[in-house]
Amino acid sequence: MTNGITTAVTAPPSDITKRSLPASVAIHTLLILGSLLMLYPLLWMVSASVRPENEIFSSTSLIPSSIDFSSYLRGWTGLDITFGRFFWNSLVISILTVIGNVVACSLAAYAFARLHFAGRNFWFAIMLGTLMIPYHVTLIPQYVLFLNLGWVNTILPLVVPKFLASDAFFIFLMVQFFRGIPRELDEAAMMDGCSAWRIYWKIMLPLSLPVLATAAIFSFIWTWDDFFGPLIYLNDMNTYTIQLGLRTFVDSTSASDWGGLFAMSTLTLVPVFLFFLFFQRLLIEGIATTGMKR
Amino acid sequence: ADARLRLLWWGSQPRADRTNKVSQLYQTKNAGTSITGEFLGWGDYWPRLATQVAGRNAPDVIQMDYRYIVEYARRGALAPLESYMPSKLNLGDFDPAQIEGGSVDGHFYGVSLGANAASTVLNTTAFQEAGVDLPTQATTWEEFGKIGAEITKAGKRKGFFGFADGSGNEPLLENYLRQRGKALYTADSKIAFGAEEVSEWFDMWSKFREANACVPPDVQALYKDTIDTSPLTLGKAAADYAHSNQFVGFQAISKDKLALTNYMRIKPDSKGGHYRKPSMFFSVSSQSKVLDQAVDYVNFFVTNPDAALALDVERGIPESKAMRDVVAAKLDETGKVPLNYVSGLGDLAGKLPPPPPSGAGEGQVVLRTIAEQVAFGQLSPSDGGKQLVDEISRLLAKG
Amino acid sequence: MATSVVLQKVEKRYGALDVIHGIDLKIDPGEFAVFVGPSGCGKSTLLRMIAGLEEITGGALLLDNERMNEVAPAKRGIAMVFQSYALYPHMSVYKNLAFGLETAGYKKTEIQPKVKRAAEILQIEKLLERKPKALSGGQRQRVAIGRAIVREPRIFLFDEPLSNLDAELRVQMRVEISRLHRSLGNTMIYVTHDQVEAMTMADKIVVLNAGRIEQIGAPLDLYNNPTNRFVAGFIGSPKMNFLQARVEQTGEAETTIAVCGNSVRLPRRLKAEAGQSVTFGIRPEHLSVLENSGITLATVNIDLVENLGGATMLYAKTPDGQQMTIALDGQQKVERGTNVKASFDPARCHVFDASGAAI
Amino acid sequence: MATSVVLQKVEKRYGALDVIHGIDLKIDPGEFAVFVGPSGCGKSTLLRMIAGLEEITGGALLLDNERMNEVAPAKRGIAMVFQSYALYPHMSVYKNLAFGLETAGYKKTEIQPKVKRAAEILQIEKLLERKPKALSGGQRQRVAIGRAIVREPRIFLFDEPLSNLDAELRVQMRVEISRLHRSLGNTMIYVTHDQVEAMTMADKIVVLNAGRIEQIGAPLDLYNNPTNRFVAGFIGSPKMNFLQARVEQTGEAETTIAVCGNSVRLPRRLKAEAGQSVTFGIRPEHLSVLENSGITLATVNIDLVENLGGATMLYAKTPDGQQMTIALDGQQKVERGTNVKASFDPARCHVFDASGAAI
Amino acid sequence: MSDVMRTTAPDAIKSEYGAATQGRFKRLWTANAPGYLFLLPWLIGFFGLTLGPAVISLYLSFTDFDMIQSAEWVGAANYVRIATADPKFAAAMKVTLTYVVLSVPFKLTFALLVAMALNKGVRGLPLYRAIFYLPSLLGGSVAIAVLWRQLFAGDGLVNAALAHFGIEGPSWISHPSYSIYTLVALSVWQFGSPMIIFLAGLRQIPTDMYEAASLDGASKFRQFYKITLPLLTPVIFFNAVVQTIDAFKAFTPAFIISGGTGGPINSTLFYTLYLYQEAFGNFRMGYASALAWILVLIIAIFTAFSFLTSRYWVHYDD
Ligand SMILES: Nc1ncnc2c1ncn2[C@@H]1O[C@H](COP(=O)(O)OP(=O)(O)OP(=O)(O)O)[C@@H](O)[C@H]1O
Ligand SMILES: Nc1ncnc2c1ncn2[C@@H]1O[C@H](COP(=O)(O)OP(=O)(O)OP(=O)(O)O)[C@@H](O)[C@H]1O
Ligand SMILES: [Mg+2]
Ligand SMILES: [Mg+2]
Repeated sequence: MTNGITTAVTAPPSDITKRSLPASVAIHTLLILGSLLMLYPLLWMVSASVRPENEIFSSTSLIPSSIDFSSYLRGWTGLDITFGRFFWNSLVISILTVIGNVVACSLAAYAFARLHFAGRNFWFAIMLGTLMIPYHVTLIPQYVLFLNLGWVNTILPLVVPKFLASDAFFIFLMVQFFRGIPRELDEAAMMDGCSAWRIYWKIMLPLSLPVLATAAIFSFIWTWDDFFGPLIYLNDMNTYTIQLGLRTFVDSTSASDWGGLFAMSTLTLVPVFLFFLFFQRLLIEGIATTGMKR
Repeated sequence: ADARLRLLWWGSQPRADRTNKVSQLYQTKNAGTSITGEFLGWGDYWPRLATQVAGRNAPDVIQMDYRYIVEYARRGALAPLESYMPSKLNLGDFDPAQIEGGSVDGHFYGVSLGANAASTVLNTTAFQEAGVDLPTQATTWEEFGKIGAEITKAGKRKGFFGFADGSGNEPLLENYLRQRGKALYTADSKIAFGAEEVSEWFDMWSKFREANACVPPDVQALYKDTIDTSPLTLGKAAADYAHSNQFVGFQAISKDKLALTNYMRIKPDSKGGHYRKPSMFFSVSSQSKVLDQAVDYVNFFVTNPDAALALDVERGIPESKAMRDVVAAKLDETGKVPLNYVSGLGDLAGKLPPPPPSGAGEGQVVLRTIAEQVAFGQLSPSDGGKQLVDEISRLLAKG
Repeated sequence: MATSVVLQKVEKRYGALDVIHGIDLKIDPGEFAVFVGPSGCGKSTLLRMIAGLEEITGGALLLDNERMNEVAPAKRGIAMVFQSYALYPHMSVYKNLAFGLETAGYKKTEIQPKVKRAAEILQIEKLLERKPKALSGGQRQRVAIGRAIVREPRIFLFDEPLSNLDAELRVQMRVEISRLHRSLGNTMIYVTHDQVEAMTMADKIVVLNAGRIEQIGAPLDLYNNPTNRFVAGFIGSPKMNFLQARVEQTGEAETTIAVCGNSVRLPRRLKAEAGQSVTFGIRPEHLSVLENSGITLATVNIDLVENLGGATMLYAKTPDGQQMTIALDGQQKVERGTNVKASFDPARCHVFDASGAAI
Repeated sequence: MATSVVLQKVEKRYGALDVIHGIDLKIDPGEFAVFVGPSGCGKSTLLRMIAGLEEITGGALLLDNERMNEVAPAKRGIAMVFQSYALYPHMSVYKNLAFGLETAGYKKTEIQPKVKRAAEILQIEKLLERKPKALSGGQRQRVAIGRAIVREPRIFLFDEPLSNLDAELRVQMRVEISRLHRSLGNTMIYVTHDQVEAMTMADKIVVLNAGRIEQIGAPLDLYNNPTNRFVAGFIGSPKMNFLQARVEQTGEAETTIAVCGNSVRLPRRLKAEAGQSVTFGIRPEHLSVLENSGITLATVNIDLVENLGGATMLYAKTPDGQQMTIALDGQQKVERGTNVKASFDPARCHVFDASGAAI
Repeated sequence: MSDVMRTTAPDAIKSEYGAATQGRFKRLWTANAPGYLFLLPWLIGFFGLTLGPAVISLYLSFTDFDMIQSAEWVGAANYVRIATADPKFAAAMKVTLTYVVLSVPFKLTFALLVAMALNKGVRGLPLYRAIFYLPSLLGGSVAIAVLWRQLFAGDGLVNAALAHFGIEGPSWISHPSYSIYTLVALSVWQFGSPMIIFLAGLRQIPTDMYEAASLDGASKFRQFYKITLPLLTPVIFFNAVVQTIDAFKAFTPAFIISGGTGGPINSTLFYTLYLYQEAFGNFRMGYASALAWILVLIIAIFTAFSFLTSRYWVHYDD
């Protein structure tokens, strides 16, 4: 990658001031149009959540014939366990996953990106290989494994692997970014007497804040949205995540609570959206241009 | 004795509420037994069950579908229950045909939780708007085709057609074959129909399509075997085909008033196409460590009047006559529709077919695919018939 | 207890490219060694190998007589100022300075005075809270120096540490580094392109050229007695004038050579034979245009006059068309195109044979 | 057809920090202007504002009398050598040099000779295929210069372009840049810390200090007639000596001041009154230790002797404890701790009032 | 992938075994220990959690395994059948390849363009960024299925828009000739993750590169083409590799949109969907495992190829 750190960040203020009015209008128009395209699902979902149940599927209009917020109450309390519980469960798993992924994957990525050891390329290839196996076929052996460990019906199978860097995606991602950090900074740190650990902790991590934020965002959102893992490993409704909760609203073969589903789906988006808004600041604020001669 | 029972079923919250109520009742009567129930939607249910069974961690009581019971029973995942009858599992006032429905290879694996019958769901409001009379028990496919074309032609709603395209619908085809004295499969797992019957079947549907009596193929292809994707629900057609116990689900997400009727006759005097089908079973896992308790629970589930009251007809009409009577008294308007429908089938109903062979599930997929190929014009009806017979024969041979 | 640095046949290859060709060098404990040489000759590479940042392709590096080739940089006890600064962009200046100390496990209370002192020396006290990106080039360079000097390592390596500083600051920093050297007594290795720095700071100057050592010696030694033409040209600025010459007559205590069309008598013996082609070298500052100030070399024609305020440079052509630079004191009014008589101090001239060796 | 550069009350603020405080400056078409000033005084910032890389917080920039504040850098027709080089790391040296030309739409066949010529001038022909990371510091700097000089822009901006080069190369590059200036006739603005570069290359030197202009003038002008103490101290190296003094007696053509305990008569009029405290300034090179070489200033005690080969620096203390530097020609044998008599040329001294202005 | 990590070894870690005082073991230890220590969590996870199941699934691919009865060794029979007697395999492969070839380039291009637009100093940027990420927040939720129908069914928004131009479109999503494209569209629409990664990558490009380029007279477009793109190549490479792997493994979109059928007429029968049907629908886990490993092989070949070519176009500066 580039040899500057830069993660420069706040685009020069001149970028804002310099643009002429028409250009600015054009850009915003484009962005707003794009936004509408992107917002459509949200709008639709919100509208589905407040419209009468029997209109949800037969009408394509965004505007409901009448507005009714009862789906929210029904959705929240309609299951044996209230949605608050599911939110909490999802939150616990997601946050643990974020921590696990960021910590464990960055350790492995640092080893791959910067340290020299025999067999590095081999392990790197293996690591990439784990990215390629469809999970459906390892599901059952893995289930048996966790069952024997007594972990089924706990969050351990969903969380522990993350602390063991099971997500090769993030390792690979971080490797690519770590390689963009000028090696001279490592060298400077070595001269300052740093061990590999300290370089990782004090130089690598702070300088790769944007990618760590990226990993955090993805970890959180993907875990939040994941249902297959929870579906297999969480049996007791008390341990259900949001997504499992949502899916219990609908059974395609019998009467389902579609209104509740869309109401809760909408609510479900709130935490992820907030998480995203919060962490994307790190994406943007990052670090500044380096004190380096190139 | 102290026992922990695990239950697993598919369904949504209303079904769970009812089931949990039964479990409560059971627990108050059997102190020391604790019951945990897990439920999931249909789509999620099967992978989880398969995983748990494969991991030797199957729940004790498993809700089973007619389609899968053979697969699980033949592989030894389910416990044969005949030895518990009648003392521990008292199904005395069950329709014998239903006991048979829960049997595979001479062993009894599944206690039917309700009866069901294939049916046509009608949007009566749409019929009214179009000024067309509802089909009756006597209506033939030919007449139905005309009805459909009329509704389409009336054009009261945008993009609205007479009825859904049922050419790829297995129960519908089965009904058609049975009216012709054939069936889908023989008791010894062979194909029980020939190419010409299916060719004619496909041909009939092609004509409906040409006449705009049914929805065009691209609309029909939206249908994913779920209530919410039915052309009826989506407001594309005035009639679709479903199991009678799904009626409540259909009605809930439809603005219009719905009704149930039978599948059309092929000739005014043909009969015996329909049958009362177990809507779902409770089976007991062969891995269960508390077999007796599980059987006892199942017995309670289907024979206790309080339980029956709690369950209502949500899983179908109770098989036990006594329970049926208990329930019938308390049904609401919508709830009565399927009950009345099933009990009013008359000469349309025939014998329960033998349980489908393993591979039947794939057969269903093949039918759907070929029907779509015919509908989209990639295959002629006659080739479609031949291909279907070929492929299903091959599937069955493979076992 | 300073550390000795010994290089034994040290080589460096980048792929197929030989950059350092077997260097032997011994730097005594506590010595201040300055590496000079043309751009790209391998100075930084050498420093980086000593620091352990660059693998040593061949040969051995000994610190205090211990082989260090395989020892990790962090374990060598070396502080280094990088030519490219390599400041930590995410840390404030204070943090940049404190980082090495923190790493060494110093307490906050110990670190603060050290950092403050370094910041004072470097005149960057007001910048301590800034991040590197908000610093000017020279300020960054000072932080880079500071990062090394807050520590007390066995060896200091400086890679052109003052190149971006103004003259005054440069003098001050030079003095500070010398003072640091005196007070700590560490071994220091210093790369510079600045003649004044090299001459004033070094105990020992190592002249490098294309990955080889040309000469090692004390500053004045190199200035007065360069062993070859390269060193003669490299040490001293402006560069020594080299004029084609021929030996006319040799003697025990006197040699006559022909240069610029004149016969010039040098009051010393040359290891040369009559008729041999040689190069005559004389530094611009040892040429004069005053009458009676030595032996007349030639009457030269002035091409260009550069007036530096404190000195005046004359760029001239000899009668036989060779370039000659003359450095004069003060501001001299010499016109372009005029002729002047250039004379020189015969004790100050150098003669090189065809291979470039001083004779 | 060269371009004029005019700055009108140009200001620069970084957040709350004022870096440039309203600078007025006019650079004539084809002029070679050199910016000098202490590290951090705002030279690079000024260049970057002219280039359009830094927003102008206040005031106006005119090129050829056209306001340029809002014009994009690409449209200003400027070439710049960055202090930090800013080489494209993914391009070979050749590509780095060719990039601007390719951008301008030159054909391959036109580009090649231009790049080759620049590479020859910069002595980097052998490096054309390398990526910047495989270059030494000085080589990178030369590529950075090359990237600017292959083009023929309206204005050249050089930000300390020679700081990482060795003395010889530096002289060569200096000559090349001057030659380029002569042949193209472009306006050039050049930032440097090197006195020699400033003195020899500039048509006009702009002395900056803390975001303000201290003086503008021709090189010798600044050297001989600094208008204030700052400029006097900044121009010339080693730095001018400043000694506390007091005016004793004023007259039309003569002033007596007390400095270092002596009364010294200066043969000129001062805008000062008797009894006023002033600063007496004398450059090291205008001091002498020879007998009879001017007015005796004081007998000073030698602290330190630096022998540079061509010159010798004496760092001494006056009887009243002030620092004094004396620059002597050649290699002088002066011992530390001895006393010498420092004398000076009264025509060469400067006197500043308490505000620092030359009087 | 052997030179993936080609680096200029900076330190003494890659050492020669000369006449040194240290023992061979100690040197091996100091050379390799830090790397393996950092890798330790991953290694534990790999050996403890990943390797076993992977090996078992590889073993299962040579068996007949219905998930309930124990697996029965059948040798290469599964592979032979895939190669010779499974028309659905070919169909699924074709669908997946189409999807990969179409969705990856479009998605990446789109993601990059939007990332570029959102990297500029526009007011309200965080909000725009979040909005553009929104589709990806929805992931594979049930709502997507309904929503996509709203857009691409016969009476959907797309046709409503086309109607303005007098075009009467079919029900795109359920037409065998077009359904795959609606899934491609879905994939492109959920461009959020590569976009975020691109954004992070853009942040790593030193601003002085742009300064230099703009002084060289480069237009915005040329800066993008000559500076941004090359300096972003490590991230582009990452996204390309990962998105391709993801596309090969794509399951959820087809599963939710086709309701798990892969219809109409297998036109959305993604490879992994087929694999899933075989495993969980038809109880042929052995066969499904064989399918999986063939997929792994295909992806691995592709990935290896990408890594091999990467040295010609990916710029690393380390
Ligand atoms: N982004 C910034 N934020 C705050 N202050 C800044 C920023 N950039 C530069 N400065 C300050 O502005 C002043 C002028 O910087 P500039 O780079 O112009 O100095 P300079 O004259 O080029 O110095 P040098 O000779 O050291 O390169 C410095 O004091 C510097 O610390
Ligand atoms: N990674 C590399 N690959 C190939 N050659 C390299 C590499 N790094 C440096 N070189 C070459 O090695 C030689 C020595 O470089 P080095 O940086 O040591 O020079 P230097 O003496 O420090 O020069 P300068 O005074 O310009 O900084 C140079 O010619 C340079 O081009
Ligand atoms: Mg160097
Ligand atoms: Mg600067």
